Amino acid sequence: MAERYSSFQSGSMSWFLQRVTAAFLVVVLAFHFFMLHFVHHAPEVTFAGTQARMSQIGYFLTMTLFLITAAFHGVNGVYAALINQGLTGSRKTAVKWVLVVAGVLLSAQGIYVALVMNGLM
Amino acid sequence: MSQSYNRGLIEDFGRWREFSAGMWAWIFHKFTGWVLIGYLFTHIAVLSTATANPGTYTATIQGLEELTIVRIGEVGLLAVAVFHILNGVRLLFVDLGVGLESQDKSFYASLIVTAVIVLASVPTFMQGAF
Amino acid sequence: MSTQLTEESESETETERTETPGDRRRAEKKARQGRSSEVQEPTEADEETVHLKVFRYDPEVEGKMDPRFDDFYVPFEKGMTVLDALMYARDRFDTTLTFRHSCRQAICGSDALFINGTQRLGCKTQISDLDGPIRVEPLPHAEVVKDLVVDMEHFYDQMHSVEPYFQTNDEPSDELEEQRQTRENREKIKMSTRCIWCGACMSSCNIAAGDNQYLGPAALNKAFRFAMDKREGEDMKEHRFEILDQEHGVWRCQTQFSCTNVCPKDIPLTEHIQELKREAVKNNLKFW
Amino acid sequence: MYEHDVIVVGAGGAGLRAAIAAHEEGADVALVTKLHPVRSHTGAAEGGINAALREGDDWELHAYDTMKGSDYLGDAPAIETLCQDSPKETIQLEHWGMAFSREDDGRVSQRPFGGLSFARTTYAGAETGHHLLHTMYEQVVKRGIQVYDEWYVSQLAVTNEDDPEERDCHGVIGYDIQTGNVEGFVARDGVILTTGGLGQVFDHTTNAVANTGDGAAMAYRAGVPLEDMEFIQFHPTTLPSTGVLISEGVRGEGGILYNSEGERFMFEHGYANNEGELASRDVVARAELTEVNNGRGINDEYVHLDMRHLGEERIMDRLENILHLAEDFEGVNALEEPMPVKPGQHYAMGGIETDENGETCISGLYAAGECACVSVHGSNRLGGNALPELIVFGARAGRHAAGKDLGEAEISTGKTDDAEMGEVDTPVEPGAVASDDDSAVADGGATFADPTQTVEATLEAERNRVESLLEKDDGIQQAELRSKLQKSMTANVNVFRNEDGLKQALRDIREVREEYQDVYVNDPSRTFNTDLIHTIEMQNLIDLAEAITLGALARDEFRGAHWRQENQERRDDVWLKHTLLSWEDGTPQLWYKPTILEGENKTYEPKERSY
Ligand SMILES: Cc1cc2nc3c(=O)[nH]c(=O)nc-3n(C[C@H](O)[C@H](O)[C@H](O)COP(=O)(O)OP(=O)(O)OC[C@H]3O[C@@H](n4cnc5c(N)ncnc54)[C@H](O)[C@@H]3O)c2cc1C
Ligand code: HEM
Ligand code: SF4
Ligand code: F3S
Ligand code: FES
Repeated sequence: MAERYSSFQSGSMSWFLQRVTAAFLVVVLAFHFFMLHFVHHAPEVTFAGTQARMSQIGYFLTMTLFLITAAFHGVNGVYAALINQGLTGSRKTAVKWVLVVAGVLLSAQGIYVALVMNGLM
Repeated sequence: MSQSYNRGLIEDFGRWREFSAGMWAWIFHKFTGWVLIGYLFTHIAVLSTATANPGTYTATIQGLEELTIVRIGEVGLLAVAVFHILNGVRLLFVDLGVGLESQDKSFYASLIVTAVIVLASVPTFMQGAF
Repeated sequence: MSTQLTEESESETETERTETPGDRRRAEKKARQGRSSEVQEPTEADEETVHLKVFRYDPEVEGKMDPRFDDFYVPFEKGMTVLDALMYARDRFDTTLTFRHSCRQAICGSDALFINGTQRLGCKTQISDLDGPIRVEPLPHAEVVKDLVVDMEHFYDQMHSVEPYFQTNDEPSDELEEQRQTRENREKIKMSTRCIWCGACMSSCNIAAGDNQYLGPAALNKAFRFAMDKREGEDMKEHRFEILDQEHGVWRCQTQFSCTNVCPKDIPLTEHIQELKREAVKNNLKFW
Repeated sequence: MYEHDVIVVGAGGAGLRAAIAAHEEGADVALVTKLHPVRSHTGAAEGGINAALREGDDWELHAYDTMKGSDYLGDAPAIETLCQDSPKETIQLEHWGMAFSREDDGRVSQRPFGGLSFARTTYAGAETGHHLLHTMYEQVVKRGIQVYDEWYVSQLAVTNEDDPEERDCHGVIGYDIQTGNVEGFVARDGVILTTGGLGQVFDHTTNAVANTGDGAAMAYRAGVPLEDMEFIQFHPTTLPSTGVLISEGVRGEGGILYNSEGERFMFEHGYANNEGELASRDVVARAELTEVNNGRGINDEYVHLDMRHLGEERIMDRLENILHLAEDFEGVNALEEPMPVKPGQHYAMGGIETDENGETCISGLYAAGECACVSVHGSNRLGGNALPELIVFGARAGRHAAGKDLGEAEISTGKTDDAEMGEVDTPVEPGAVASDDDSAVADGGATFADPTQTVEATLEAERNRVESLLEKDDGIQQAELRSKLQKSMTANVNVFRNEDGLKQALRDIREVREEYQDVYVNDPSRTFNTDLIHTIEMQNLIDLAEAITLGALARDEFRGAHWRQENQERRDDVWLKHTLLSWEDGTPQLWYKPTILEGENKTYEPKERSY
């Protein structure tokens, strides 16, 4: 019996962060959709428009944070889903690192793009 | 132990008619979550055209937006996102222990509200698509 | 039990018994058994008759090794339950029909079955509440031993793995002195103490089906029963959360609610599991 | 072959308690049970556990109530042990975490119960038995006690000296239900039988399908006398289709009984002009049956228990679970229609004769719980006295078997000098059907010096029996016999008993017994063969049905739960004694022993039992 939890590994943090990010995402995702489809219409998006928005530091930071939380939330969600399907052992470790790398790359690339839009890079 | 008969996985999805509301909610949430993260990757890829030069970016986005299929895809994305959000909120309430007795009703409500929002947004999304 | 294949192969087939005249006669009997498929023709007017479609399987008997459904037509009586109908079919038509049952009053937890696509206790399900024909199968996500009997070992293992017993560091020294418990605290754990170990919840949970190590709703509910019992004291509570907080503990639950829907004792399982999650998060935040 | 110090057969309340006690004495103990422990019928008990815990109450009052309730057929040393030990055993359960209902001050709750002079029935909601069973199973898990679940014990391994008192029990034979293997279990120190009730002798009972009295029948055939078997408690309000118990609480709250003519018969037909529906269990049960027999029953079967007039609010408040029971098991909405009820077998007061340490006259063989008769209930059990019996005598048997010195027992077992031979005029020969197959008659094995050999010899015989049952492929099936036996018992040995009926029952039992010679098992499988198990159980039902009927025929008086048409009063001059039946290698022999009324501090004087 004891060996069941000897490799004690709490799932509470990832669970908790998944909820916290979700709560945050509700707000920004709604904002994002509204902004890009209702206030400005997607077909009318131009680089200039994007750049104008991105230049506002508040918008830039929100979008960056949006990206990071979404990346975390999405990647963490995929990971949790796979584990629930019974992923274990070395495959689990492999998947975990692939997802971490994918998430980091996604965020990095996204931030880089945002900085470009911002005109900072 | 004596021999026993393992019915394998056939029973699981072959039995979808017997799934309960909570199970459907789970399946849909999973599905929409995966679509969203998939989209996020694509989205960033598309936006990356901005790193080439501003013209490419504008051209790409507007070019894509001219495609009816992309517009339809966007409505789909909206549906997926709205459902994920609404059901996500439902799940957040469940996590807080609020309204557990009506979890099935709130799931149906999420579906209906998603449908309504999506239908209502179709004109906006399809504007100029045809 | 998980529907995934287990790692170790189950090679515990019985060693060959030496052939005795008895074996030979039994073999003949088996062969006969396999041939006669026990189908009862409807005898009375249709509304008066219950049509059961019952899952049959026996690893040893020829003709039953390939799972099949048998039809039984049982005369209906007011107040008849699915268990009553099964017993009737067994006693009158086919004594080889096998299922677990004992109390007939929803307290022993032996006869959780998959009836018309839902996990229910045979004895607690009125025929009149069901649409016919009534399909009776063994619990899904468990290995079938024979007919409607499934292997419960995995369920018991999960139950045992949460230290399902009261533990305290300050038991009264006097053998006649009670530990005090407030009414509120008793009320808090009341529903969780009603579990009859029927396994219906575990069978209904997709996550448990996918993850063999997931403790499952019944075991988590058992853990809730002790973790929330103030008589155990704070140290024990911390210890209990170590068990619950493991990878295959509370976090596996995806709030599918199937367990809560099927529990014959109306235990709010999802609610209990969710409360444990919140407590676990709170505990971990405290350690920061 | 498995080997342990103590083997406990059965894992209900009594078995679990015995196992824990033996384990605490340091014994290597194993539970062998045909059901997984939590499936045992102890879980069905609702009311509570009698224990003198509070200020103003003491064990002597409890003992007095119990003696009076027993109609002076209980043995004082047993009753006093029960009442003295019950408080600490009950609190022990509390220390093990049992979820008792609580008072405002946080102490365990107690409520009043029929026949008790103090509200001493300690309870956990309306599901005391469930909590008791689970709490003790949890302790078994905690201690890592070995459990062989879904192992059916079909025979005791007992040496076969002529005199049962000289025999030794060395173990049991178990049949693994999952695999069909027959195996021997050697018990170095003792075998404790805790196999529970025998309700399946009747066709309408509150007992589980698994309550087939196996332990009592096995002990009987091994040479242990059965005591007071004629005393069977019938509960007046059980649901007709299943036998599920409708608690006395309904009548307590004001529920009314009606016959098919809409008469409130308890008053209108003068069964109990003062108490009406609240008269004692046996009175109400007899009244209901009289109505049915006189053609005033509904569907010629039951009467109506109506609680609609109590109003939904009151019902929801106090009797909610009754609504669920009526709905789930009878399909009746008790808020809108009356509930059908009829008397049903509920409890066996008699059983395996033991002393206060749970020991029988065969050394190394113990019994506790409903299958045993230490004689605390005498001719009538008080509500809430069975659960304390499980934990008190379960624990004592466990300790004693594990070698703890509990002092000399005051109750004697086996035929002693006090024994008075009895005789009963039977229409047919009772007992085993003479045959060339001796294993059905006696206990098997020859006398071996070595315990293992005794078990091995019995094992061999038992393997052959299982083999031959499986081999046979035509004849009669047990289900038919079972239903025939049960019907006759319900018709003739029910709450009303008269000579003709009892003799008829004996004839029917004989017939069934002879037909049983021809029984065969239809299912050829070794895997989970319930057909085989039921067939083996059937033998036990026959022996017990006969024992009950023989006792009932012999006892020509009205005492407690036993009523005889020919003699409708208690006859202390002749009948203040226990009925015993010994198997005598297949020929039941009737004898009596006196009731012990001398207690520790006082002698109990038989008085009129009136409430
Ligand atoms: C509906 C109902 C309500 C009741 N309410 C109360 C109440 O409120 N208060 C009270 O004091 N009493 C009450 N009683 C009586 C009391 O519950 C029982 O007398 C008591 O539970 C019997 O316990 P036990 O341990 O002797 O047997 P059980 O709990 O019946 O256990 C028998 C055990 O023996 C095993 N077994 C049987 N045969 C074999 C075999 N051949 N081989 C292996 N194992 C075997 C079974 O698997 C089981 O584990 C009630 C009884 C009923 C039916
Ligand atoms: C907008 C508000 C959002 C909310 C309220 C929300 C809510 C949630 C919640 C509560 C979960 C956890 C489900 C569970 O573990 O039971 C979840 C899972 C998930 N979310 Fe979101 N989410 C949101 C946005 C997003 C976005 C933008 C993405 C994509 C990047 C995303 C991708 C996922 C994925 C992949 C999962 C895992 C699904 C699975 O279990 O397979 N979500 N979401
Ligand atoms: S929690 Fe409910 S469904 Fe699950 S085992 Fe217990 S009683 Fe059965
Ligand atoms: S069905 Fe399974 S996912 Fe959770 S709510 Fe119940 S345990
Ligand atoms: S038979 Fe006991 S729960 Fe159904």
